[in-house]
Amino acid sequence: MFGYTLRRLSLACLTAAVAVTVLFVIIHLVPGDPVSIMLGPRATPEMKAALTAQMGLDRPLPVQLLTFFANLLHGDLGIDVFSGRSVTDIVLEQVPYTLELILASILWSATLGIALGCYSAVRRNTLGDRITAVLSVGCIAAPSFVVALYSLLGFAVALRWFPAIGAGEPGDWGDQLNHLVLPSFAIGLSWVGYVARLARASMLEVLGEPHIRTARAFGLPERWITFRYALRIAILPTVTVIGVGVSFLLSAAVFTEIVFARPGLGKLVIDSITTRNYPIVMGAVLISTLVFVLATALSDIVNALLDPRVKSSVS
Amino acid sequence: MTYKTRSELRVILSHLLRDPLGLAGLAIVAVVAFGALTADWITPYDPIALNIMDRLQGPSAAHWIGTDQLGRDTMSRVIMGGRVALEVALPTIGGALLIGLVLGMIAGFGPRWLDNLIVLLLDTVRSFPTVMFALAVVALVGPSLQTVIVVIMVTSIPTYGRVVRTQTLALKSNEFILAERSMGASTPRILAVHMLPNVMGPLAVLASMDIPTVIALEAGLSFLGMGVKPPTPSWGAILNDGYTLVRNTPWLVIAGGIPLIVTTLEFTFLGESLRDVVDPKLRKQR
Amino acid sequence: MSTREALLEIRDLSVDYATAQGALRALREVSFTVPKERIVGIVGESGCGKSTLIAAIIRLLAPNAAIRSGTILFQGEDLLGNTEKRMRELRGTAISMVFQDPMQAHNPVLTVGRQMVDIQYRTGISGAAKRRRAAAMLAEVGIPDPERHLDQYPHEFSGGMRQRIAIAMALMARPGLLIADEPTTALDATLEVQIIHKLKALQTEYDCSILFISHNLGVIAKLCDEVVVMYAGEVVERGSVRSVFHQSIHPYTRSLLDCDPGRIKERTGKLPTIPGEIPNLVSVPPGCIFVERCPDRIACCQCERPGWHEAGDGHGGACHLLEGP
Amino acid sequence: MAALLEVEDLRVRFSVRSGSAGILRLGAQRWVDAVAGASLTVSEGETLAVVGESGSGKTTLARAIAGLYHAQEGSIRFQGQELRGLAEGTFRPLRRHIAMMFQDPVGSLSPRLTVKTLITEPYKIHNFKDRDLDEEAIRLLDMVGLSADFASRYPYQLSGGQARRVGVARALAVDPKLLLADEPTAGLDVSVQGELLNLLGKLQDRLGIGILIITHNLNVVRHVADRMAIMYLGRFVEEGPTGAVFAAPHHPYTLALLAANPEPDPDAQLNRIELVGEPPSPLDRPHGCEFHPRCPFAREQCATQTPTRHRPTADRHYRCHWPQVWRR
Repeated sequence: MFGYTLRRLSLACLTAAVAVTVLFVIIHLVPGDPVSIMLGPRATPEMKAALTAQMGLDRPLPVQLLTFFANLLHGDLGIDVFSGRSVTDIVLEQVPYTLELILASILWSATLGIALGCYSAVRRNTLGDRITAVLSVGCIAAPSFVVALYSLLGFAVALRWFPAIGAGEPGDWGDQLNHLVLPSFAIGLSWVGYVARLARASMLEVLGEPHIRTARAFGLPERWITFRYALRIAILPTVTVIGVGVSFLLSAAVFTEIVFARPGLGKLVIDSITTRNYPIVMGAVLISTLVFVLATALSDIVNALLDPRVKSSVS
Repeated sequence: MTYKTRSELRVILSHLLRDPLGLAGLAIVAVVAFGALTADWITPYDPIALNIMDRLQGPSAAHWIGTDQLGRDTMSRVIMGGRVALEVALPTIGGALLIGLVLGMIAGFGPRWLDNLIVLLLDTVRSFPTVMFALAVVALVGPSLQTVIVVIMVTSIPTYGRVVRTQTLALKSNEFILAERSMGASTPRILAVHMLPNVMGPLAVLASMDIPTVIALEAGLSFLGMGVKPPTPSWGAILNDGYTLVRNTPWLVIAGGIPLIVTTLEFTFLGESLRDVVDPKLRKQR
Repeated sequence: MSTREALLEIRDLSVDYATAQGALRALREVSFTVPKERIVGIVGESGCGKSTLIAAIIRLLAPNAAIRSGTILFQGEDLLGNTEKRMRELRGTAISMVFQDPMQAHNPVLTVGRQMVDIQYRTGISGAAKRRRAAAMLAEVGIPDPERHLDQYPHEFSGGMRQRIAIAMALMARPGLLIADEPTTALDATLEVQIIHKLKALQTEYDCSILFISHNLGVIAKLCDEVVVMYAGEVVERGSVRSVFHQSIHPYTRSLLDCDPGRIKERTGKLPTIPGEIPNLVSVPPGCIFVERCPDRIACCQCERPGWHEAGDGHGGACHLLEGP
Repeated sequence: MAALLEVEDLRVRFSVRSGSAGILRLGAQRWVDAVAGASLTVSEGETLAVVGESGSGKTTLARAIAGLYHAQEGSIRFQGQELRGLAEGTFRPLRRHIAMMFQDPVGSLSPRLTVKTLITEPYKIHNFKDRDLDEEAIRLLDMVGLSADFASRYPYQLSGGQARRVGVARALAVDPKLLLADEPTAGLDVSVQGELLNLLGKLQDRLGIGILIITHNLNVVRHVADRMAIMYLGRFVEEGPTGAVFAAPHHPYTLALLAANPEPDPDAQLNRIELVGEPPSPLDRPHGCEFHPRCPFAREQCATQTPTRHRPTADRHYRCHWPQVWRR
């Protein structure tokens, strides 16, 4: 198990390194010049030259990349020209807000989704299953920013059940939780449908496997068969998908943070684009990429923990 | 026993027509496609013509769902928005599918080192959170239809590439492919005649399920002002107008949101229904 | 059949499957008896209804299956009239099963020990005692070092070992009836012999009856006391193994035995076969089910279903040729 | 009879990696010899049966001969021409002479093609431009005893026996000289497998092809094979004319296989010989005679010394320290 974890993490490091490189190269290949963007249309050539030199953009690409990596290893993403603070600090300040939003969304949507999926699989082809199926597909299709918008207008503006904007008072857990409800609802809704469909499919597949017939032939209680014998296997693909789905949730979080004016990576990026603060945009994209790489590695490790077949293929 | 051999397309169509949700999906998708194709003729007004005199009007006989803050006819903008949605979705998915197909097949059928390389590349690109990555690019080159298409395409390639690779790998050790090789079939022939038809099914389903995602992404980016450039009408842009003016003009939020939700919903239903036909496991039971 | 007391008695069992084409009559009026402490083999080719039959006995039929008629008496108790709860009480205690594919018969994410402890959930003994019994049972079926093996997962065992584990689990509660569904088909010949010998030894030791399903005539001949021959959902012949194999009375049994290349010692370029295919069971033909492929058919076979004819000593068959003049 | 296929000391090695294959391969790499020095010959018009249990390497052997797996050592000569190490481009024209049939009757047919397309594919692959494909399809179907209306069916509409016949038709379409048949009766009922064996025999008489049959079914071997070779852990432990091997096996493993093949006769007497344990993994080969841990007759010498090949007569050989002539 330890060997597997180590291997998976080193693979994650490799992926992250390549991802950063590719990102770096793509950004440099894209037409568009960060310096002009940061300085705006009225910049003089001298100003541009000065900033280019200050950001190290006048050096050849490989050198820039190496410097970038060397700095990255120290956690240094450069200095924000506007506030004079470290970009890393500015970005990391926002990470907890986004992370807590994503975690809250995963938590409620995966729980509900798996429960619905199990229900559907056990009661397959009943009215309940069909209703769940249509609802799930409906949830999948609902674009998260529209859900965010409508729930803001409905539950916050019209009904005033929940606060409309912000992340709540720092230190006040209840208030923060209250501020999490609508955004995590908006992000998680389509995920509920997705997880439910997936859990139903894998549950049905497992319930059709011969070993379940064996368990039934030994008269094991149906509840054991569903939860101890089938769900433990059926949950494996769901765990993988949740790991990969963090990318999807990060995207949804951007929209939601804007709609609810919540602090977080998404809001930081949008604000920085408006203020032409390019290094911050890059820093935020980078950090969110790393978050995602880590999340997939984590889900693979959890998978290996739950599935003895993976473990033994390693040891 | 006699066997009627029906063409693949007819099997799929007859299934869709029997499934109420699939039928509804097909119908709405047809309506959106029709609207997109004929938008130039059926829009009652020019969707980008300003008419400050008529700004922020409520629904009326002249403007069925009112006008926006610049006096543009919302109905015309919604119809045109459908065209924009498809203009983004179709080339994006078409391109991603094609590139993914090629990369996936090379990875699955080619030498081990190439497979490793392609997988690493796909995994890397997959690890860019789509919207974040899109924002970074838009910040550099500015919002436009082309930017949105290219960015979403690039981030969608890994999904297709991985599915094709997995399928190809599974098929590669299948006895019928070994049989073809033992007969001396060339690699291009095996790929085109024997692999492709078996890979296309799941891929088509994936693509049809992906259309709503891309439409929603485009709308989302346009909602943030990072998608298509104004004054091009996009459902996301209409929603944004409505969001800022929600107190005076609630119909704008509804006019932008409803077609978006209905379209993504129906595309999803269509995709689900398609999957039921294509999925070999379900097919065997019929 | 024999005069021993019946453990399992199946009378006129008919099972249908609902299909898109209509009701598929998978079993039609199947009757036979499993006497106490005997091994009864069921032999037949694919599509003969073997799997449906055992699924009906333990009442684990597919959702689209329906029992049209018949009774299944187990120790005098009508299984078809039982509640699901009562059936669950019987499964694994009075009736247990060994399945065909040992590679997939066990839960892949639970240890063997856990699964063996779980199936003892009805006994009131402590967890440690359950574990000890599981280990003892593994030793019984010839698995060395059972204590250690309890903590292993199914994928860590070979196919032959897993089938031994399956037998250990099945016999743990000392059932009256063990149903074995092609338990050796997936195994190599040398392992098949080991398992057959083990089963025979355990059957004597545990005094249980075995209902042994196989398509392999040789295995049936070696293991069983009595045999039931099935074709396309019907019992065509049954009796003691010796009389059925030596004096077959049904043309299908004879053809099947003729086809077995193991019987033909001389090399021949022309092996016997049974031409034709199994009839479509959605529209069962009115006459004898075997008529289309029968080498000995007579006029009345086409239109009239043959009745059951006893040939003495529990040996009987369903064929018009058995009718007296 | 001229030798059609000569295989000498063939070795096929696979790499086994602990852990999932990925770009980071930190797991230890090990090699396993699936085929560990196998030699055989097949002459024109002759049938050789390779008999072995699962994991014995018999399928790997057939696939290596067909050029589907890479063989590391040894030689494969077809009509005197070396096949091992041949580039795919040079091998391709030869492939029309070597046909292969795979285990799964339905699964070895490309699922989205009709029977007609499937059986006429060899003509397209080998550029037989002058043939009328419709006519050829009917001829081939007739040859294997299927009616012409099968031409428009898809593989999933065929029964196992019918799919097998389609496989035979396709294999024989371009008149090969050698047929490699991997478990040709797998998945077929006894009442149907005779049909296929009769068909193969008939076609062999007519076309004079050499056949290599891979099987675990000894009953089948007796009726189709001129010679048989017994494979254990990637090597042949005994080889000889079928009748002679059946009548008097020399190697204990052969005897065990024969004894493990019960006849459908409740009164049949068998030389009961039961093997202990299970076949070892080729990753972990026993020392000395590789069969000794399971051999009921093993003596001390067997655990240390590898037996050499003995040739009691010109057409038989076996590897055993203590061969006994078992009379059956």
